[in-house]
Amino acid sequence: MRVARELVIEAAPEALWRLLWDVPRMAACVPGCAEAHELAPHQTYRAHMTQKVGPISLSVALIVEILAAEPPWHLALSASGRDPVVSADIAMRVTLDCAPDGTGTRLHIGAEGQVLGKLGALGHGVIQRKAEETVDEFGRRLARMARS
Amino acid sequence: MTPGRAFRVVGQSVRRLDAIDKVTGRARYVTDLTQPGMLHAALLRSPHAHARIRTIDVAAARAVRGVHAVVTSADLTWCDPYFGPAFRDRPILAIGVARYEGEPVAAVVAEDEGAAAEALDRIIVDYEPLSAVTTLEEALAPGASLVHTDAPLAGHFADLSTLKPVRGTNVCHQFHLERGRGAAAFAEADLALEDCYYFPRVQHYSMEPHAALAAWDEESGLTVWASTQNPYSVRVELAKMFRVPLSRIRVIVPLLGGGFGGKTYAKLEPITSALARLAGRPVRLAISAQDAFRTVRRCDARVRVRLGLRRDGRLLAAECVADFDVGAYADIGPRIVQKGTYTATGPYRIPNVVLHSRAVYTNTTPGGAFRGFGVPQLAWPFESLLDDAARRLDLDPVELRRQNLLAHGEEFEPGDTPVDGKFEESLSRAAEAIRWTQAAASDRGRGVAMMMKASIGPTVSEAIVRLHADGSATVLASTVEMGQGARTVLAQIAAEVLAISIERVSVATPDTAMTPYDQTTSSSRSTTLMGRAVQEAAEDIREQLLRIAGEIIDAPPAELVLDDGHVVARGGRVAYPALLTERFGMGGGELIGRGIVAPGRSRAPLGGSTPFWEMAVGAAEVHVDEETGAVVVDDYVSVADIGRRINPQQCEGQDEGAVMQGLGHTLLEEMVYDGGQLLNANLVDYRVPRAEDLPSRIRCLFVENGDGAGPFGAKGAGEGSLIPVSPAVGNALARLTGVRFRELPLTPERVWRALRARPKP
Amino acid sequence: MLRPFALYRPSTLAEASALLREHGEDATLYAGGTELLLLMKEGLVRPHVLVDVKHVAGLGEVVAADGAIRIGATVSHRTVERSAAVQAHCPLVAGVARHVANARVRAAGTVGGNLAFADPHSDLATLFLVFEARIDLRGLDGEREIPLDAFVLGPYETARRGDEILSAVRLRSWPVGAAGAYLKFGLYERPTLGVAAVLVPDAEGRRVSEARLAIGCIGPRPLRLRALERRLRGAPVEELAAGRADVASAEIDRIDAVTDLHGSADYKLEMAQVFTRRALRVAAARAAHHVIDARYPYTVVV
Amino acid sequence: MPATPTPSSSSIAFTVNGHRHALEVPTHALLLDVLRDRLDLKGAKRSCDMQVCGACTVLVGDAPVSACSYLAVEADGRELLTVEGLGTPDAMHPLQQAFVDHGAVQCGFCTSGMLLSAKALLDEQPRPTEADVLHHLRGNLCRCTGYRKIVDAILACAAQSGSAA
Repeated sequence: MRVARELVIEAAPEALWRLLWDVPRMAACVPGCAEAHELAPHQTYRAHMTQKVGPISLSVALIVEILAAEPPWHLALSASGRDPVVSADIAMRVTLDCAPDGTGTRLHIGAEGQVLGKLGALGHGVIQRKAEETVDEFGRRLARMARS
Repeated sequence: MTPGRAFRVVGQSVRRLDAIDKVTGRARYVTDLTQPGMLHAALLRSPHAHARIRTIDVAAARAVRGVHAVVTSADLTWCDPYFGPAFRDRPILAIGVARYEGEPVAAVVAEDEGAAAEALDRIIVDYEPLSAVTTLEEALAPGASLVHTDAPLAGHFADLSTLKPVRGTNVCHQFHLERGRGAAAFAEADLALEDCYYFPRVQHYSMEPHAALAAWDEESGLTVWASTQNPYSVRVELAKMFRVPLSRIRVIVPLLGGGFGGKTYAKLEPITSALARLAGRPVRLAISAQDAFRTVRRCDARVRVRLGLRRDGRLLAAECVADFDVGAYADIGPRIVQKGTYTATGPYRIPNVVLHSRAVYTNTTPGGAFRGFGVPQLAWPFESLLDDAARRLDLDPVELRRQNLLAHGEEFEPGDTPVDGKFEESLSRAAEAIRWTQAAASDRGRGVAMMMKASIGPTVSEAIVRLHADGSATVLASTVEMGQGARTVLAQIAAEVLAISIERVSVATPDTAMTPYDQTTSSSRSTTLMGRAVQEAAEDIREQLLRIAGEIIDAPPAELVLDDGHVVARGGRVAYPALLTERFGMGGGELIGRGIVAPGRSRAPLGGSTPFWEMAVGAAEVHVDEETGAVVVDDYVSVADIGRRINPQQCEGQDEGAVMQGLGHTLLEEMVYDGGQLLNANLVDYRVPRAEDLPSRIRCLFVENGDGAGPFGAKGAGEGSLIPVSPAVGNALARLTGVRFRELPLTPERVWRALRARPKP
Repeated sequence: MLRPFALYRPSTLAEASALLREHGEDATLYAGGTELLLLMKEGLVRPHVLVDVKHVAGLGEVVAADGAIRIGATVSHRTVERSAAVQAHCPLVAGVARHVANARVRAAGTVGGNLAFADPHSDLATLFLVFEARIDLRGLDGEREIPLDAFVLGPYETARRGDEILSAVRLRSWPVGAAGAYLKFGLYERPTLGVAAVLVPDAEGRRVSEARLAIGCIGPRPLRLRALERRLRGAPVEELAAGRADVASAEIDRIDAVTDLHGSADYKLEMAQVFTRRALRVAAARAAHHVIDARYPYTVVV
Repeated sequence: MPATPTPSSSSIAFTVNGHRHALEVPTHALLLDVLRDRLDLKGAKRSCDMQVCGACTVLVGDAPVSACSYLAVEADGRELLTVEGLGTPDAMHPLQQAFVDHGAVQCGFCTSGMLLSAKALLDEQPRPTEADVLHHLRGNLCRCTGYRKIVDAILACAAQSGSAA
């Protein structure tokens, strides 16, 4: 699945970056994501992700790794994990790119990833939609949090 | 057989031997078989397209009640775990690395399928994902990650003894052939044109997914009931892997629920045999249809074709450069690549030719044999470009083809069999049937396409016919019945030669312990090669009967004939049972006839000459829903030069099925990958043709000149008619819309997009 | 192959709801099983308890009254297809039922299951919108009736609460003189696009006095095109029957189509217009009692 | 009836091809597995396992169902017909005969499902048009024949029994 979204956030790049760089806080903006813990500062995190699509529930212990950070413009991270019940392996790569936009910041969110296993193979269309909804909601929450 | 003599059984649409069993539910396939104490196997497959396997934890799985064994590659060190007909590059279970999504990584053997499934859930594999190449472009890019890093061992094909992998790349084999002055001749062409085409990954979707049942015992060694098209190739693989003499491996093949090439060479037999050995009990492995998508598929291909012509339409030069994606394991891919490329230029006289093709590994389901064996991938571009050439030269596409056709008896390639059919007649029949010279309705377009395909050589088919004491006969042949009706044809041939009714002939189930060697049931070869072997075996019996009769009837053998179960001469008529009693001095003995057909090696480029050329023409009339891009084939004509139809109804059935399968990859079918993940490995999302997709009119015609190398002048059919479908439809669509399509399948969206991009008139 | 579960067969809705409440996440409603058993076989859902509602009295009935029909949740597509009441009051529904999936799915699959599962490729969820469908939900805390619009929330998501059971769907017959059509388009097993159109002509039969349009499969949930419906009021029936409806619509453009195996989002939106126009053409021709050739490739026209 | 849970195994009794069977089956058992493994009726086949292909078609009452996706307990008290009960080699059903005569059989893996689907159609619609047959066969796939001979066989059978009636 692939999602690309761009939105303007009412916060200067540096202010937005402080929020992004506080990974557990940022992770809290991801719908379904909870309990983000730092394992190695600004390197590795643990989080728990739950998603429900109709009758199917997904519950994944994620390892999140920072792949690249260029404050305050660029952050790239990966998230991967497995739901042992439905035998789904999740692998995501997310990039967040910021550019000044007036007094605010134009944020580009790129998410690319796969849900491997039967769920991914059978639910391709729904997963794409879910990913889009998730990224949209993430953007909204992030914007809200950046404003406050 | 004297010319002009009427046949009794040959040429008749006799009822299939298995028809009644099949309509009454009595027909048995591998999944219908059981053995005492039989256990069930299930496979755990890699979710990753490419990953290093760090660890596999099977402890919890082993603890599941009813589980007899949980097996990984670590448990398979007692045998040679690699197999493959070209390269022995495919492990029974992934060893250290998984190379495609769906590759078997571990296996469970359990009392029932429920326990097996539960155990699979409890196996924990720690993967380290690696970068994957899932398209030809990715696999051929500089610095691409490599699917295989070790040099694989060669398999067992003579013409692949010169396998040419390119080290440090994903190219596992290359094929190159030139005729005449090669590319230099393009300088003399009045018109040169060039284009690049793409053929998709498609799935056989045999209704029966692959299955195998294996059992070991002290007396006979290993017995495997397998859904395979070539029990003898499977036997060789198993013998090498398990270090057992051929005599102690028995491969039995009940009916197949479709094959189409997807059941050639070893597939599930190695793992099932290994599991039966480890479990110490018979084991059956029957995979799901979803997993058949992860077992084998047709190779996708990217082909660049260049054509040089004279102004008058004569073909002067052709160049084809083809890359075939063989997936993660070579299977028979290298041979597909060279066989497909060999006849890339179709049934035409082209003095200067350059052919170059490569087999390329990717992290996808292994590509293997599929009806047409590489030829559809090349006929699609070549026949399309030929129509473009006709348009550019303002010539009629049928006439352009006609003036370049190889004639009967003409050499296609030095050292190979001369052309053994009349392409001209086939083309005329097709053009006439589709009313080529009459204008089509304004919203209809017509197109034609042709193809020529080599069968297999060197090759061997051996048959035994037993004439029993009561004058009935049994044919022992290892030709696999997979729907094509081969066993019925073999019975017809034996009945014809022995002059007995077909009801008195039975054909034994292929069993390597009983039925003699046959190389393979594929390549449209069975009627021609096994048919001839059966014919020879029956003739052997006929000679024996005539000798015995000559002693009783007191007539020279030349004056004796067989008629309705008797040897007949002017002087009298003796029934076979009486002759057998005379021969043996008692009732009970039987005559054994042998037939061996083995055209050996030759100077032909692929190591052996083709036993016959398969040839077919397709003509289509189509219309398109311009608003949606949906293409409809209203009329389709297929003409196959088949020499002689042994069973007309079956021939028609073969070709109708071939055309529909061809329409599948032309209009509907494609396996879709996203970053190495197969997204549509099921019939909800993968679309095979349905009854509703039947063209309003479909006609399968035959040219029968009795000029084939097979029995009674027959030659092979069944693959040919599938091949012209895509270019015939593509050409019809191009003539209708002015848009040339280069990528299959012609789904509505793809057509819609191209039509929308068409320059406005 | 299925994993073990316990099967309950309550005979009243109250019992069924009590079972749902008792077992919570472990329980799943089960009727025809056409969607559920597939997911269970794949191991994607693993309920411990199946609550079979097929034995609940009254759920298997089709009742016609007061210009409406009430289709019980466990009525199969096959029954709908053959129901005299459906044929009399909502013949288009019977026609569409004949084209749901295949004969076997129609025999087992139920109307309630189809709606409650909310597969985005459901025909009924789209079709029923032009019948002003209302859904009956019964739970331990009472019963409520909500419009279908408010019931289907997204792919596989509905407004049904934990112990609630969809007991029936009510469809309003169209006004006298109305004509409708349902078109579904697609290559695959499930439709890529479904469009339902109903036109009520004026007394002279010349102009549209009311139009209803619903579109499904391409967005997260089926949708009524209400602005377009308003715009069509007063349109000449013959114009529509000639296939010349102007269907350019911001409502269609706004549909959140995703690119998936069924096609790219832009193609789907374009097809939404094409098939809206076609559905209007067929409906208008029927309203005007014209016989037209309404065959389109890869399209079921009901 | 109180809402008692059906135990993980259930007693069922049904009639298959005219023979009564009383069986104890796991509640989660699929009809296809019970027919094939318990009653040794192997005519119905498992192929797509998703109710698309029709290879597992059997009739429950007069309705065709996908035995691969149908709980065996649902068949309790019902009358079932599988291909084995459609006709025997000595007394074939007219559809079986038509399939044989028209060459509508190749590999045979789809055949039993095709026949039962066709029977369900003709029972309800004894004189279908070609369009009816094509529509009805949407749920029965065949990869060998290209369908033409199957459609012809069904139409011929309908025409024949129609004229005999």
